Amino acid sequence: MAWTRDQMAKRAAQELRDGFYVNLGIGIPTLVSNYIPAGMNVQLQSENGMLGMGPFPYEGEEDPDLINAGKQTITELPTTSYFSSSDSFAMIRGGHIDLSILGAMQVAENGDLANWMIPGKMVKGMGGAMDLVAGVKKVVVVMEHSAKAKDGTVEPKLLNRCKLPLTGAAVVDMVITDLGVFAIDKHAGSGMTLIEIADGVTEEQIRAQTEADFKVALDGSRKAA
Amino acid sequence: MAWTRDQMAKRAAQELRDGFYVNLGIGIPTLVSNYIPAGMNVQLQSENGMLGMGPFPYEGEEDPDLINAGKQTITELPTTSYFSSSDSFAMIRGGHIDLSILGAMQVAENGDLANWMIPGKMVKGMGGAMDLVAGVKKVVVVMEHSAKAKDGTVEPKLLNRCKLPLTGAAVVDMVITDLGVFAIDKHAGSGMTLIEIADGVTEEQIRAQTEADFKVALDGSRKAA
Amino acid sequence: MKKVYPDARAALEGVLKDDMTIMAGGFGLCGIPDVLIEAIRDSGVKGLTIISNNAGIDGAGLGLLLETRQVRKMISSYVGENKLFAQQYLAGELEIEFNPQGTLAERIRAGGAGIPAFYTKTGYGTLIGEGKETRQFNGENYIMETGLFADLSVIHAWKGDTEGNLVYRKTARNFNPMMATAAKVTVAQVETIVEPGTIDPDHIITAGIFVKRMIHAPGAQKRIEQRTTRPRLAA
Amino acid sequence: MKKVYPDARAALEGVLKDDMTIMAGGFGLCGIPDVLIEAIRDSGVKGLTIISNNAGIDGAGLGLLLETRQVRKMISSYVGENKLFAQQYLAGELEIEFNPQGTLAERIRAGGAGIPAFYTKTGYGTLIGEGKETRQFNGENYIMETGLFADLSVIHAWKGDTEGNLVYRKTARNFNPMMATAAKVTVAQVETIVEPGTIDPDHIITAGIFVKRMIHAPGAQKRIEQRTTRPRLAA
Repeated sequence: MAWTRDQMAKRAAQELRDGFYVNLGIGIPTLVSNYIPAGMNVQLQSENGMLGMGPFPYEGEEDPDLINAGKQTITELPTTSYFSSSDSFAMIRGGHIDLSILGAMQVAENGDLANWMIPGKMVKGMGGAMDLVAGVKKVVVVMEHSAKAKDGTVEPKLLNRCKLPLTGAAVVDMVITDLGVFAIDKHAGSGMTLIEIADGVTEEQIRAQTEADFKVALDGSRKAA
Repeated sequence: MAWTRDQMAKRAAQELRDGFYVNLGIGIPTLVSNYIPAGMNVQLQSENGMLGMGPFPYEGEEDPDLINAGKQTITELPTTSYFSSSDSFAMIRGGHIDLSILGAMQVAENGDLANWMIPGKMVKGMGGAMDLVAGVKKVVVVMEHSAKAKDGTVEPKLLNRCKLPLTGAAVVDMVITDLGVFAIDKHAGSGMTLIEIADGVTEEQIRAQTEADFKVALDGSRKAA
Repeated sequence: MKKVYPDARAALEGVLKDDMTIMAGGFGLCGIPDVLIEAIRDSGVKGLTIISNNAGIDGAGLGLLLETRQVRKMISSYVGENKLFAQQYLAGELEIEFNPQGTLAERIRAGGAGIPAFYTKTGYGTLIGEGKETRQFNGENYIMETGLFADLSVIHAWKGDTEGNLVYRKTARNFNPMMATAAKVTVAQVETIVEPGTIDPDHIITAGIFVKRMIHAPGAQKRIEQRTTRPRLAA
Repeated sequence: MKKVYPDARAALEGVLKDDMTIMAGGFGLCGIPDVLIEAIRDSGVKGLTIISNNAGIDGAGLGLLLETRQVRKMISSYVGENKLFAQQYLAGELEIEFNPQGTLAERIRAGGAGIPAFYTKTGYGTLIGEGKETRQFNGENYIMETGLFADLSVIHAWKGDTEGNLVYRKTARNFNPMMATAAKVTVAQVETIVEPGTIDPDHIITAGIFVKRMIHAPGAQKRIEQRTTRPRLAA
């Protein structure tokens, strides 16, 4: 059985470490905050100028001056600090954020990432995504393993090379899909390795939905990063 | 009669305008703050991270956390703000300070300034001087017109070209000495013009102590800048 | 030197002209200088290049200047929330230059700090890097980005004194402090104006030197773009 | 993640090694991490490259590390107040790299912000520009300067919470905030340590993310370099 969105988020949460400063993208990555282990100190950064992001406010307590990068109302915590956008991205660009978890449209076996534009469609802009993938120490992508085209055929999202314009070149360290987990050695350029398979899913099923070449190492030797 | 140090400072104060943000160097320039016209709002910047510098404290009220760029104890004003050294020099480098008044060892007719090192002598460092002359909108030098060598001969300080290593190339707009005032068109490179002479001093006396070539325009047409 | 003006129209008088470049603070609708934007709309000034992280939404923020077709070009990182924007862009009436958000923030900071250009990894190997100089430092690839400086910045602050010293509130700070430093004239709308000496000088984010004009704008019309809440636990 | 250490020796354990690069905050003797500097002296670590605006004075601040000849090189803007410095320099025992103060501040900020190089007018046409790349932007001349990043930064703050969020007092802020961002490990000595939530998050200057370790240092030994006063007017 493929993983649910929550199971994918839970798996992504295994990449958290005590004391980490983390930036979470919109969508499944946001769910990761529900799976921070009890007793583990993880501070969430919001690139619009906040460290120590709290949960959504109770109804009636929304503050127009307090939003996250998705423009949603949020709350502050005792650990919170605020800063300007230039200070926020100095923090990101300078490599001070330990982990970024974000969604993607396509990932290539060398770690290239595409998640900001589809040629021919209206382009909304990359926001902070290019800065995050270029600056954060470890980049984890969480996404559906493949897309379904209108005619019902499977369109792989893990590719030899991205077909869409890149958000970043050789920036992804790990991809968590509904079918399994892949590690990417973006620095050495030695490609992608399947390191975990969702319960009930077979390697063959994964290969059928994957264009990217990948090695397999399910013994856990590649698990920690 | 040549101007005294206080008369030189008073003349320099004529370059102040209402609403100006000003950085004053050590020595005679510091005296300029005594001649800010009543009712004129001038804020003094101290490059170690303060805008709105107040006078020295009363004895017993010195605060080790409150010093100026000369490391002297000072006080704050109602208008005061504090900031980091990078923010302070962003302010300076970005051209936000209206006027810098500082001392010099040599000034050349093209606006070159030397005031930070004498080869062969122990070098203390340039501090913020290079940043100030490169960044501030208008740079006024206040100095003795010439130096006396040990053998009693007069050594001009207004030169064709500076002999000492430069603090900045083509940076000085005006030089106020004990003998008179010179305007320098540093942008057009059209050289130095004597625009005022101290009472009782003659143009000939000035020429005798000046190596730099200069035009003369005492009609006030070059006075305002 | 009187920095406080009676209203937005007065504070913008003499600084608006067609085809000028204006920076506008805010992230989404948070911390935007809405009162000043309205006054820019009412002035009728045209052909504007606007530097702002977003383009407002339909009927609010910079969306107002799109309705009246006063904008020729946007320099932004994300314009997703604005249908009018999409229409005008697809009709070729509006130009857009996308900048990565952090690159945009740093370009503005550089413009205000007298730094004409700097290098960043952001965007290397992407469309954003095309046509830009690339360079290696310590074996890593970077692209060169240039500083931005505008004719006018309009910003929003929470509290300010009459000297122009400003503080911001929570995430309404965002692009406002850098923009304050990166224009020939900066006009601030401030929710509460106080006498100098009222704000602790250690807390001031924008020093008065950067603020040429200011108006009092109580902030009663602040809007929320995405109202998200959590349920209260039953007692 | 416990950031608060019992004393300076404990806070520096495991991060000191010979020939490392250390940034030290402060301007003159104002806002210097004096307790941490003493602990560096006591550790006996040698061959240090120190990045600091000044070199302390004889017997105080970084002067302590000169006495014990632990410093191989200083990167500073002004070292005027230190006789020992002059002696060791003239004897060829100490290397000095002078940086204009604003260039030094910006190089540190760049190092912390992931910017490997930037352009500045400061120093163009002087000895400081020699051997550096020059370049014109809009007809003006600039030189390229590079970012600085250290193995360790030692800084001084006025108040901090146990999360590492810091605030500074008056001109004791100076180089401390940038240095906090520009080293593999930043250790802060803090005059008052409080619980998270005590400091208004709008007032925090250094976010906790930058501070790996901190100690309580009450600041009783703060020194004044130039005691200047004015007379009280007779009543």
